[in-house]
Amino acid sequence: MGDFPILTAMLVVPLIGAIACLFLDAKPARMVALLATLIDLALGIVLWANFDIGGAQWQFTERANLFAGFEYALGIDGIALMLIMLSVFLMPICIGASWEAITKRVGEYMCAFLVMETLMIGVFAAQDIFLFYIFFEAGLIPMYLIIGVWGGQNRIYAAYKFFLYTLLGSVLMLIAMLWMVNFANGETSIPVLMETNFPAEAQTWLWLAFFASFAVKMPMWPVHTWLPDAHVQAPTAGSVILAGVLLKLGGYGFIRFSLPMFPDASADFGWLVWGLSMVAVVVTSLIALVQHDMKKLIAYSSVAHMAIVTVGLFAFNVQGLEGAMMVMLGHGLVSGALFLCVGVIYDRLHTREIDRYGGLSINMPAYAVLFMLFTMASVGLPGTSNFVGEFLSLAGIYQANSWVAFICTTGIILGAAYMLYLYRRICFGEQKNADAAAMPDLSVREWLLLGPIAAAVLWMGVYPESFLAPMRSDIQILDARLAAAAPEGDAHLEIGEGASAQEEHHEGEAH
Amino acid sequence: MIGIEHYVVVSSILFVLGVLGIFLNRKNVIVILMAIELILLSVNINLVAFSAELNDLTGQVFAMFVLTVAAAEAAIGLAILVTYFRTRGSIAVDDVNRMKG
Amino acid sequence: MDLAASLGLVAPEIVLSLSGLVLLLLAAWGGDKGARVISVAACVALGGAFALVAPSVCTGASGPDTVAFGGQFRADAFAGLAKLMIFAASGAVLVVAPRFFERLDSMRAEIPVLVLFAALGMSIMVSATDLVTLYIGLELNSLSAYVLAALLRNDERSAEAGLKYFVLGGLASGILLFGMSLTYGFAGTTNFGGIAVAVSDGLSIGQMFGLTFVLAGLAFKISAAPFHMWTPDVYEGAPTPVTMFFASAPKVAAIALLARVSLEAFGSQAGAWQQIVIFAALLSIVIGALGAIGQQNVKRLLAYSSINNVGFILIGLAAGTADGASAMLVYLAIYVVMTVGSFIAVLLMRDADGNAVEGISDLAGLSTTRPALAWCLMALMFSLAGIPPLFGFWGKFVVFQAAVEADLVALAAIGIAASVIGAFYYIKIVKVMFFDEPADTVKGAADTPHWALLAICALLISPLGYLLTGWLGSLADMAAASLALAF
Amino acid sequence: MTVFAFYLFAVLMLGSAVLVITARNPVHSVLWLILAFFNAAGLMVLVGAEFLAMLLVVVYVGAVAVLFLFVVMMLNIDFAEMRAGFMKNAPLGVAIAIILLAELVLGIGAYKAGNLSLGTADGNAAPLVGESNIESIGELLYSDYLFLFETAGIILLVALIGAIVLTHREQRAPRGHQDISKQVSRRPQDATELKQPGIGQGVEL
Amino acid sequence: MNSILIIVFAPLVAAIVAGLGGRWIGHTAAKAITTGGLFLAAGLSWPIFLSFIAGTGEAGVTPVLTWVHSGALTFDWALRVDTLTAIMLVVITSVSALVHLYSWGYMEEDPDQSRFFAYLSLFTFAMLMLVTADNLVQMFFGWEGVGLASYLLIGFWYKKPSANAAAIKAFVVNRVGDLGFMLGIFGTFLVFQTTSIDAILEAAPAMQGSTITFMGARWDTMTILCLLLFVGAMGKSAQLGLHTWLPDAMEGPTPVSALIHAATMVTAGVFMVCRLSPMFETAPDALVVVTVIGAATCFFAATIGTTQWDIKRVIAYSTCSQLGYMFFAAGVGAYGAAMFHLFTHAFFKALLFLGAGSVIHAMHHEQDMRYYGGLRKEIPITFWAMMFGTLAITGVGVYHLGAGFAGFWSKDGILEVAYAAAGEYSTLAFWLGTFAALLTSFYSWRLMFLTFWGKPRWIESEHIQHSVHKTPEEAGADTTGGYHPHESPWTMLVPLGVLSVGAIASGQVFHHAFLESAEFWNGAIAYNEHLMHEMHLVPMWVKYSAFTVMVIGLLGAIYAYLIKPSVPKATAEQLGPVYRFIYRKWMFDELYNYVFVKPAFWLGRILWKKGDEGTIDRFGPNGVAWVVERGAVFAKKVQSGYLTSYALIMLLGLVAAITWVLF
Repeated sequence: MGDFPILTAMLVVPLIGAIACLFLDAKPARMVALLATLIDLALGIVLWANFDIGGAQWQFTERANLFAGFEYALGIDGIALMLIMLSVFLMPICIGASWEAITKRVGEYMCAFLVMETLMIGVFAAQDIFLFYIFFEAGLIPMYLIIGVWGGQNRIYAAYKFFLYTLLGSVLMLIAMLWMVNFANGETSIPVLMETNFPAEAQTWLWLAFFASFAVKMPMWPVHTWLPDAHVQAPTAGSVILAGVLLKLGGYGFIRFSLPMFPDASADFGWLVWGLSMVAVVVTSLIALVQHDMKKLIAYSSVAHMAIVTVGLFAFNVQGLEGAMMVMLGHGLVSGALFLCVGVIYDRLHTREIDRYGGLSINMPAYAVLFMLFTMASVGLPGTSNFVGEFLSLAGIYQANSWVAFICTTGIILGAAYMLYLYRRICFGEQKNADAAAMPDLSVREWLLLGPIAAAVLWMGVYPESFLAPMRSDIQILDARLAAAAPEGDAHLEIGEGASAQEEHHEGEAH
Repeated sequence: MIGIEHYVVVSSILFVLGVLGIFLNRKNVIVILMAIELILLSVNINLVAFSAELNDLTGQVFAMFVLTVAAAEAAIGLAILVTYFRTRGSIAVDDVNRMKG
Repeated sequence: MDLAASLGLVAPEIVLSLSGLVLLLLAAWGGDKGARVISVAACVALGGAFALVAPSVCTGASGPDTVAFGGQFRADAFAGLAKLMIFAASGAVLVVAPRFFERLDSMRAEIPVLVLFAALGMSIMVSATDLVTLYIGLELNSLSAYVLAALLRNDERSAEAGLKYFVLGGLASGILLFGMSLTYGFAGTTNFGGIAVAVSDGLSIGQMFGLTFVLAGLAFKISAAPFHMWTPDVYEGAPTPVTMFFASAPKVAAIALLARVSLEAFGSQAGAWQQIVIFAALLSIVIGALGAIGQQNVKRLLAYSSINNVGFILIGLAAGTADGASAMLVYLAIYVVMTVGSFIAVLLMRDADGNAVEGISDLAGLSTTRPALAWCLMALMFSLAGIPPLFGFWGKFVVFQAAVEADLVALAAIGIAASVIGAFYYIKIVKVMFFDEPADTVKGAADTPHWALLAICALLISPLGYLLTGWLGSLADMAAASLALAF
Repeated sequence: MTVFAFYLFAVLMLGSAVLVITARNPVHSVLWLILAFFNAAGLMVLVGAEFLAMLLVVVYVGAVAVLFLFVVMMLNIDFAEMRAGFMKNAPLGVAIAIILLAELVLGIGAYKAGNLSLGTADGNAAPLVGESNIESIGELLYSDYLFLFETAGIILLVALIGAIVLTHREQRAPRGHQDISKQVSRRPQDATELKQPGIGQGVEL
Repeated sequence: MNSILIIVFAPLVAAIVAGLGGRWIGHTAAKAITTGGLFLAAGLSWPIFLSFIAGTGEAGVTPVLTWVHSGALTFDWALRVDTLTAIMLVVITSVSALVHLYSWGYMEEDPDQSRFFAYLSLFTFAMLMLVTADNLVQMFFGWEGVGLASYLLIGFWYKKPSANAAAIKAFVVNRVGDLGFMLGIFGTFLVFQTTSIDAILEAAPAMQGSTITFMGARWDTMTILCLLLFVGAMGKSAQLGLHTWLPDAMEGPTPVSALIHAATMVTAGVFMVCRLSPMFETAPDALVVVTVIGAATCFFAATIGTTQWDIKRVIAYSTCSQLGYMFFAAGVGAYGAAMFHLFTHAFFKALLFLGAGSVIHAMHHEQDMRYYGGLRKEIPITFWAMMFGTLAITGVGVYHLGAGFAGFWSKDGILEVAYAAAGEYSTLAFWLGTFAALLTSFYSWRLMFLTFWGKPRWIESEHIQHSVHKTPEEAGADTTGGYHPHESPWTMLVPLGVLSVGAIASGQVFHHAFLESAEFWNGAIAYNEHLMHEMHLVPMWVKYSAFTVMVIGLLGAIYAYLIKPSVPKATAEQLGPVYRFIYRKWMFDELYNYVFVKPAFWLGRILWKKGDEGTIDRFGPNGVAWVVERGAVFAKKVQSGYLTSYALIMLLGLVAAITWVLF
């Protein structure tokens, strides 16, 4: 790779595109945006191809002393790599999804999305804690605009809620970061802070401050209520990027900050995370069951899925951590795809009311097939991306606590119930509405959007090794860091004294 | 001999009277301006008393500056008042509330 | 300390006074027709003063060499940095003022002169190391400000603004003076250094009273709650360039002054004033945020915004450290840029006839009708709200950093949480501009100087501003270091 | 004797101050103000600040108070029309003022009655031995306080400019009395009145 | 080239081609590809099976692809072949191939045929993945995969609301079982640190007697693991409690019922228990549960079977009941017997279903037996196929002759072994099983008599009315309504024939290998030689018990449905509530509806409206917004515009500050 600053390039390309889009008309703006995201995707592939699996923990590091108080420091490990890939993969799809749906103020729209891409990559690539914060927080602005300008009926409420909720969550984190840096004598490098041992009593507060931010971002019950509103009101691509990547910022935060930096506090608060996650799985799944609005349903399902991520993360073992990462990647793809599926029919009929559809399998068979695939992926069918993650996460948490594992695993039942119920109401049954029955099947553009995701979903389900391998060593390092704090599992396996005797007994009988 | 504390008490009372003059008044802005003058007077008494007590002239110099400024302030205050009266036609304190909220 | 050296140290002030006097003569001679020329000349004078101050800032001037007039005045880097901001902001005001007043047919040749004198007053304020100097500077500035506020003689709101400002200002300076008189009496001196010595082993009751009154008086000047009540009304009523002036330069001056009083004179007794400052800070943040929410007038909203921002600045002061002072300066610098930018944007809000409009609802749909203005204003709003990557975030960042380093974690946490309330009304402006249907009231204007200034401000608060952090930080650090801290 | 003089001046001053703020007629207020100043000057004389006392009389009584009087007369307000009485939360105000006073008096004045621990002056500005008060002040003013003294001049200048800018009216070309801000700020609810008469009642004009 | 790869992946390829390319290549090509793929797979499977029969087969694992490596938790895609797998391979591929062929005829008029065939092949692939799994997770993959295929096929006629509901029900109820399965896998991994079946089975004995905490309670390790896994088996195999989806699954096209809901998928649970038999052997308590559940299901489903009118539902409950036999066979330790019954059942039950399909086909999609009658002569081939199936399922055979239909061998074996096991629960199972055999005989013959004997009652059927455009009144005395049932095409009849052969002969041919040959099993299951030996020593009455009850059931059916047709109605009325209870399937659907489904929706609505919106949002963001708004109003009010109040507030601040510093 030489010394080419590829991460910076990945940040700059969309940024240039964004600025260009501001001054362009609709058509060229679309082209520019697509081009910029595709270039970034290409760069991402180059990045992945050149990532040395099993090599140094931090690769492609860049450092520039541009600022006071913090550094422009970039670098990725396998975890970040995967999330960056997710971002660059979804971005061209988002642009494509907006190709025809967005007709007003296209330049600004594309600008917002490209800025969003820069910020997302920045979050994952930042190696300086404050640089991270800046990228992390800055994402609010474009998303606020995306929801507010191009959103639905109640977009203003949703935009406010999204903005203020997440802002309130994350400001406390800043204070905690300041404290940490002060404690570490001005050290702002994330890799260094990850190895810093903060005093136990301070960890509690720091952890809570970070938790406030990431829990909202995640979102965890009960601070999830911004999500359904934001999703429902956002334009399709906005929902895709929100569900696909933005929610992952919370999980990434946990894995990058909360766990390695405050292992003891994480262990102490494990019960809290577990409890909230259990509630989330059951409650939001039940809520999803009774939704009338497609996007709201999928939004609630996201909350439930992200709860699986949190239990995985706080299982304190390799399976849980890798599972959580896989759920994040898988959910990023699948929920994104589901929102695209909603978008496809929304573009045709301009309603998200489930009851307005029905029997789409008849007039939109190809759509129905893809929608079915993503539905199944969403319920975690083996062979799809989500299964690997959910399975590992739950296997991980089972080792920590069987109650939590049991409650969270009920999510597979409830998940199946609400997703299939949704699918049934949209694609199955008679064609109740003439206008819905008249909708044409997927266009080539829509195929191009959904096809790659479908392929990725299956790839991730069948051969997840591609995705697990780059993260493996990083997860191991994290696991080692957590090892001392990891709570003892509730299994308490005791080898019975009768085991050997039984053995002999058997042998005796055989002879 | 009258101790310094007497002066301080007197000036404190005067100060409080000045303050009271500002917000007990709803008749007339001019009275408020006069109340401000009372406050400045109380400060001056303080300064001069301290100056004498400390055997240090800074207080008196300071008082002189205060006096100067007070004069300037009165001039500007009255000018503003006149302007206000011209536009509003009233100098009743309660009328000065076009802007609020 | 000979007189010549002292005069050398006050060279910027002398430049300002002399040019003020000369320009006054010119004004008297040329009448209002020469107002524009005088404005330009005043700008030049400010530029000259700026140039005279700049070296002391860059070299971090400190120590006895900076003391003039037997300890009444100090031209150190701290004062220097504040002066640079003051002069720059005043200059910006002079750039935008003529066009505004000309449109109302109220341009007076005296306006630039008054601004110059006000700047002089502020310049003296920030250099004051003696209560008398402090008072003189403050009053020079205040009196000019009263006049400027009431400048639109035919405008009822302007007159009311002037009146309110004057009355409450008079009360505040009375409180301040009373405090100074007590301080003088119980410390035996008006000199900051002397006071620091006198209070070094604890505050007597009298000194405590003095300190409290002084703080209260200064709190008025920086419009910290609960001494902020004048701010919204005056900001709304005063002519917009004047409001812009009020919101920028005097704030810098008063805050620098407050910092100097607190840290130099009473630095050793930080415990005595820290609580008050913290209380005022938090109250300002909350009141500023709450008050802004229901506003319909942009200027009024910005007034509350300034109250809100002062709260954050005070957090830096509450830290009571050199880092805190440095953070305040950084915040101030950024704040001045944001404020000036915002007001220029407000000045650019004109309807089809060229008349100024100030209603927030008039901004509706600005992003489609006047995208450039809308985007600049959006950047400014997000910056004021402290959302990264806009530069406004940096100000909050350093302030909170200082607070955390001073172990005021709870204060920082509460403050930053309250900042979210503030974000609410900033994003409301964005909402109106971007989400609402165009009201098509604002036509904007093609004033090159305005746009140039706005562009500069926008550029500075854009993420590019972060490139300045190192430079700004080191300047502020030097400035803070030059304070004769009493601990 | 000094005690008597002190109390006389003090009581008279405070009494007239009370009357300043309570008098119904502003002209009376001004006159009471003048009386207060005279008494204050008396208090200053008692502590040996003759120059200041004189200045007070000259500046205040001679200039400021007359200016007040002038303005009161000029504005020609029909004082009979002025509303009397206090603001609605006057009791609260008075209570707070009393608390403030109590704190001040108790805290400073009477905390250590007769034995206030004042600071000690550094002696830089001590009165010159053998010189009169005015000479000592003058000495100080033109040396140490030169800069501030000059600046005080500028303050007066600003007051001058301000007064002129604000009150001086040039004869301009007739533009009428268009008050743009008034026009702009005029709201429909100020200009129109919405009446909702009951059925069959009609509108009362 | 390993033939197992072709066996497993040929259906997948066929499914993909037919499913995604169906629209381009046309129905015929799609059908040909899938059917061809399946016949290829079947053709390759039999040699493997026969090689195991011959004792030349060798167990082995064919690795395919890395799957997941996460710390100690590793599992790969791999295909394992041993005796057990071989049996399943032939069952699956054969029945599937025949069902494919059958569907050419059955689905002839359906516009979505290629999709149907794709689903069938997809199902076959998933089932094959299940049985060839060498680790629990791949088994789970197949497990869920067949669930998906089942869901898709049940809901194949997606316009029918009932089909959709049934499909969802099948998937969701199965997921309940899968919850147990997943937890079982997790637990197994926790205990053994592996998911490899071989490794688990090897390590299981050493874990015997150990204890573990699960959900707060202390358990015997192996018991809890086996129970959890068994919950999975219960779901898939429709055992008591989790059986409700199976009857509803009959909404799918009949070939689906034959393939999935009779021959293959539903037996996956039995397969799993057998596959993990060494593990279950270490958990006697779990085996008791298996026995009891199996026996209970066996009995309970049989009772329901006697009351249903829908021909497919009768067979469905029959399936459920037969699965119960298999489970209690496994529960008493006779895994060979369980597998044998699985094997034979696959043939005769597929035969019955396909036969029923043929009847339905002939009767213009009428499924209610009350509107059949007298079809014996109209569709003779179908009749004979059904007859063989019935003979097989009722277990017709004579011990001393050493001859009998398939069901005779396997069912008798199970009953004998249950008796031989001589535990209290196995004895209970024996009696329940015997009684269920009586019921089996009764409902099977009832089906036959109602369908093929008696007078035609066709005109009552709406389907027939629709077909002949007549109402019963119009038809008058002619109860046929002028309708002429027609025999099915050869594509449907050939599978019937082939399966008839299986129903007749499979027991006879293979009973030795399955029941008496440890060599045949070759360690693929926990073969309990002792028990198998005991089985031959049971008293003669036991050996004849099945036959006896079969005859009783037959006689009962003859009496009630041929001789005196008024008896059933009278009996039903006499039994009253008991009858209704059984007729309504022991009220399970109602119970679940009231206990789970309705509360779920109710709770969801409450949690949404009252919880999320009414509490979290109301007191959270909206509450804060409200407070802030109040604050804003207050701040506005304070900012009254009056100078005096401003001054007052300043003074207040001052006094507050002074008070603060003073005290």
